[in-house]
Amino acid sequence: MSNWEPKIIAFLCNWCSYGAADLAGVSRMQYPPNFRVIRVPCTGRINPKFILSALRHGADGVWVSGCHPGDCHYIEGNLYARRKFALLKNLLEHTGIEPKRLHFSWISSAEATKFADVAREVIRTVKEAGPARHFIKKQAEVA
Amino acid sequence: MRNPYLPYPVRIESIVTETEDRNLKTFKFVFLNKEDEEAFEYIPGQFAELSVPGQGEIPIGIASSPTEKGFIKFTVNKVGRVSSYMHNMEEGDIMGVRGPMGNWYPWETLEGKNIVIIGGGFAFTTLRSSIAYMLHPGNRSRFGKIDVVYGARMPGLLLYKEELAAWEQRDDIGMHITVDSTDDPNWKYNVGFVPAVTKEKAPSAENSYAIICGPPIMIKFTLPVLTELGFPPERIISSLEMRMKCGIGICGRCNLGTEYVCKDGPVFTLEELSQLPNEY
Amino acid sequence: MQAYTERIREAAKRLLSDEKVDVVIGFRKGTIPFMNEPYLAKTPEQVDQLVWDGNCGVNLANYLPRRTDRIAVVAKGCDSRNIVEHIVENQIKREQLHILGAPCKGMMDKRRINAELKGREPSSVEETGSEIKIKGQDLDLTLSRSEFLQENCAICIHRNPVIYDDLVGDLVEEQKDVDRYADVRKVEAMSSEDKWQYFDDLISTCIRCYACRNACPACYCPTCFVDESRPQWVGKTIDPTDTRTFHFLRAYHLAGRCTDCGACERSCPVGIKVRQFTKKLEKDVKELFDYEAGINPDMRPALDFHRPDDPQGFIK
Amino acid sequence: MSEIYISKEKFPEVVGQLMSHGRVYGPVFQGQYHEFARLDKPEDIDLSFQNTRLSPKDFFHPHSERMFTYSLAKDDPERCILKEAPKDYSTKVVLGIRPCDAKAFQLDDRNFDTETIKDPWWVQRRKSTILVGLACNSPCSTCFCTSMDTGPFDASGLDVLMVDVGDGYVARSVTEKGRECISSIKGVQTVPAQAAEKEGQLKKTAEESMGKVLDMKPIYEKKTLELFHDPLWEEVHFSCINCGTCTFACPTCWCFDIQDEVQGDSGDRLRLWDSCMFPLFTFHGSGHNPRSQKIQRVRQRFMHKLKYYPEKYGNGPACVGCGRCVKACPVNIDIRHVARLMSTSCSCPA
Repeated sequence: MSNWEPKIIAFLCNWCSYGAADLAGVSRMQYPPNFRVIRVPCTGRINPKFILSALRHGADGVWVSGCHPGDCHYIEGNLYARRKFALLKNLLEHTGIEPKRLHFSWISSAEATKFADVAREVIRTVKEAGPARHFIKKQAEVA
Repeated sequence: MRNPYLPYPVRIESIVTETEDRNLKTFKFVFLNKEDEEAFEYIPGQFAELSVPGQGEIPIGIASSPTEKGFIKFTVNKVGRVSSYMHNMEEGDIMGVRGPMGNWYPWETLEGKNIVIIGGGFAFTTLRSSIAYMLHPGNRSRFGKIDVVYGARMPGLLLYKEELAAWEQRDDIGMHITVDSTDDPNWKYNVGFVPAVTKEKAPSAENSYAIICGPPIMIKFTLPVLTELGFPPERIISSLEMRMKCGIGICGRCNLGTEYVCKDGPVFTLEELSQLPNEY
Repeated sequence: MQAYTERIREAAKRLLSDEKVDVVIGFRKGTIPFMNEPYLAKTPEQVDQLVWDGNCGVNLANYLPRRTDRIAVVAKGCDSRNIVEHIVENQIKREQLHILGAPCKGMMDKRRINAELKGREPSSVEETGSEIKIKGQDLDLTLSRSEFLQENCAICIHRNPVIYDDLVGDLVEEQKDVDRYADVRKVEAMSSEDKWQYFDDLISTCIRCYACRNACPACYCPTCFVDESRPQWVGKTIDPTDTRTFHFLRAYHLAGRCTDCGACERSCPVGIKVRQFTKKLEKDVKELFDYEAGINPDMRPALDFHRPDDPQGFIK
Repeated sequence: MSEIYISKEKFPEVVGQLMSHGRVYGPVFQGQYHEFARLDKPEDIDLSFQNTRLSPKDFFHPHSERMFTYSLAKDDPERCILKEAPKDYSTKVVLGIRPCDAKAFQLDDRNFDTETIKDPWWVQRRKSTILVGLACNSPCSTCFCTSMDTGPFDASGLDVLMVDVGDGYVARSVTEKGRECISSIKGVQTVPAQAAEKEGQLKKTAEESMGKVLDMKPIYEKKTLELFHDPLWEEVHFSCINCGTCTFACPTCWCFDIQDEVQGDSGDRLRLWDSCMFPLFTFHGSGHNPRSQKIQRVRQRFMHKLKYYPEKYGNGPACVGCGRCVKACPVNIDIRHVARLMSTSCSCPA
């Protein structure tokens, strides 16, 4: 298991965190390449089905990152998202998904350093949780 | 007995985009195994399940005629998951075909009769099969006069344009191609809805059978015209569409009264339909 | 209970003959013990079929969406909350409705009662204020009503309708000091692994019939996510991952909308306690956003609203 | 035909004998209800049940099953070629099935096993399964098998019929398969005269206790379209919530869906129960839905069971009166009530 590296699906808002990822790259900041980035127009666009879908496809962790409150390109998309994810995270954890697999952050397009820091932090915690065990869709267990 | 759910593997030999809106493509399949081709013995009016591994199956009328050997053809409208996927497939790809399924136009009854074929839009596929079948040199003498009224919304939406043109040239078939409207100054055929053109061309009902396939609205307005021309309900033949899965009369979803459309149909006379619940 | 029945009939007759409404939605006597059937009365003559007793557990709000006529509907506390939900979510207009509020002391849990009968068949069932008297061949049983309530009814804190035009009975005292979330807390205290196992066991007998979804008044999407094919979010077999995905997303779709009416659990043919999913959400919505579904027609639902100070401790 | 008597003390040992030959299934008490399950030990079987909560149709038509598997790998020469999924068709004994449920399989045979088309999975499972039934001495109040061309002691769908005569079981073979099964059992008695007499009494009592609650004849005699257009459906459909519970609980409902599932480079073609109660059941790719309304779907289910099926096959209704739908329906739609409406409805002009 020593060379196992987690696969993490990162849903990044086009107007902030995606830019931060870009800036971090351009600025040659180091963070491990464990992410599969999905660019979304707003965290408010993320349907919980997307997150379930990531888990079903075997993601070891999911990271959602959007704009700071007040900075949403669509005024308040991230504020709706905040409520939505609070409940989603709780329900996922309540039904047996380890808290270490689910991550949320506010990162503006200028915060490349924060992006790299949070990225490392996310990887570190998902690594602690180990390879995903639940919700992974495999060949149907049927007759 | 062969598993009736197991498709014959086929290769896509060619794909032709039929219409301007690119929503209809004709797929020509060849069987990977020669013995499968022999087993797939069909009659115009039948359909088959096109089987795309990973996507599912769709029931589609067979557009080729059994007189055309070495391949089978299907014209597929892009509507759902399987058909959309098929529209992105390429020549050479492998998929499956299961069939032939259902009943067929009653060719034995039709022998010696005049045939009036009325089609609209993309429902022309099994009608194309039927025309090719009847026009085959070995078959043409078995039938009387053949008239075809075929309409589409506009010229670009007509299927099988080259064949239509070739049939136009023949004197053993009366072609009445029409479009709802067109701004093409060179359009040399009819303009008008199928019911109106049928009325105008007034094919004789004497010793005649009509086969009609098309959108419900076309059928609704053409039936009174046929009645007026003297076609009784037992000599008006149509083909139903239904959501299907198994295609062999087992899975239950195309059930219509006592009939399964996939097995007991899809071809019914108007007389037969009048005895069935109208849930189609 | 007889008094309710009479007042429902009286109101229904009046409303129909005065042409105040086109139809009345209530219950008629069921064909088997501990069951009544939702019934649509269109004429004053049909009104005499309407009844009320402890077997009216089906949530009648389920029959309202997409109706265009004027409707009188009998509503318990939970039904009325789901009516409020429908009004808030634009599924029905308040003006279309004449709500016959039925203060409720809880509906009977037919499953637990039947288990208690151990295969013996009742020929008569009589409900008194606090008891259920069941008689039949080699059967003479008196059960305490409060011990055989539907689980959601036993912990209900909104027994009186929250919105109504007429009452068909006197308002009842609301239950105080009810611990609504003891079971949720028990699961919360488990390890992740145990939680996973708990829910796996919970849904292991699911046959994917979707009764829970269809019985739910809040489930009215024209196309449910289960039926979406492009993309297909969830497989349709009884594969455990797919079954889990269905139950999870079904529950999440009710976040901030579930009134804990118990329709889902009541309808499940294999007795799955599906409320274990929704109750967690209900608890969180109350704790995090101080919101209860279907109480106030002027309030936006929890997930259609936000406050600057919403909790965000979980966000980095 | 052969017959034996198995005393109740001896019964576990007989079950053990059957188990030593192969897989044995029987009703097992699971908390609040009985369900058919594979027996691990003879004592697991509990024949003191009324009926199982779900029908045993799963034996021949599982809720979900793999039909084919295939590879989608780019470099696989067998890419996109469907392969039959392996199945276990070793002999299976189902012990304690009720006559009504066994009869249901016989009705479904007309669908799955025809002269021209045979469903391979159904046919092979039917062939390799021995149905040892248990007559119903005390039918439930929701049972109405006697009105549906079967009965609490109907042996017609079974290979062996057992009757509980108090201190033991009388087992009689019905088919050759059943005869072989019975003759393989060692150390049992011949049927004592008083047991045979008791059996007759029990049958009479059970059948009489049920009576005939429905008359199907008027339904058969009425014209299909007359029933189809009858206003009775207006009343019947209202309370339906279009869940699939009735169809899933029903022993004769066989409709299924076929789905493809892909994981990475490999895929499955699966079939699973479907229900005429779901709008998607008949939804065309084009968006058109011939049964888009609830009333149409409710009508389809009852008409199919009580009118279309008997008219098509002439062997009675596609209902065996097990009463599961009556018990399981969350809104109390009762097929007995519907059948009564259908047989008595006026033939008003539409």
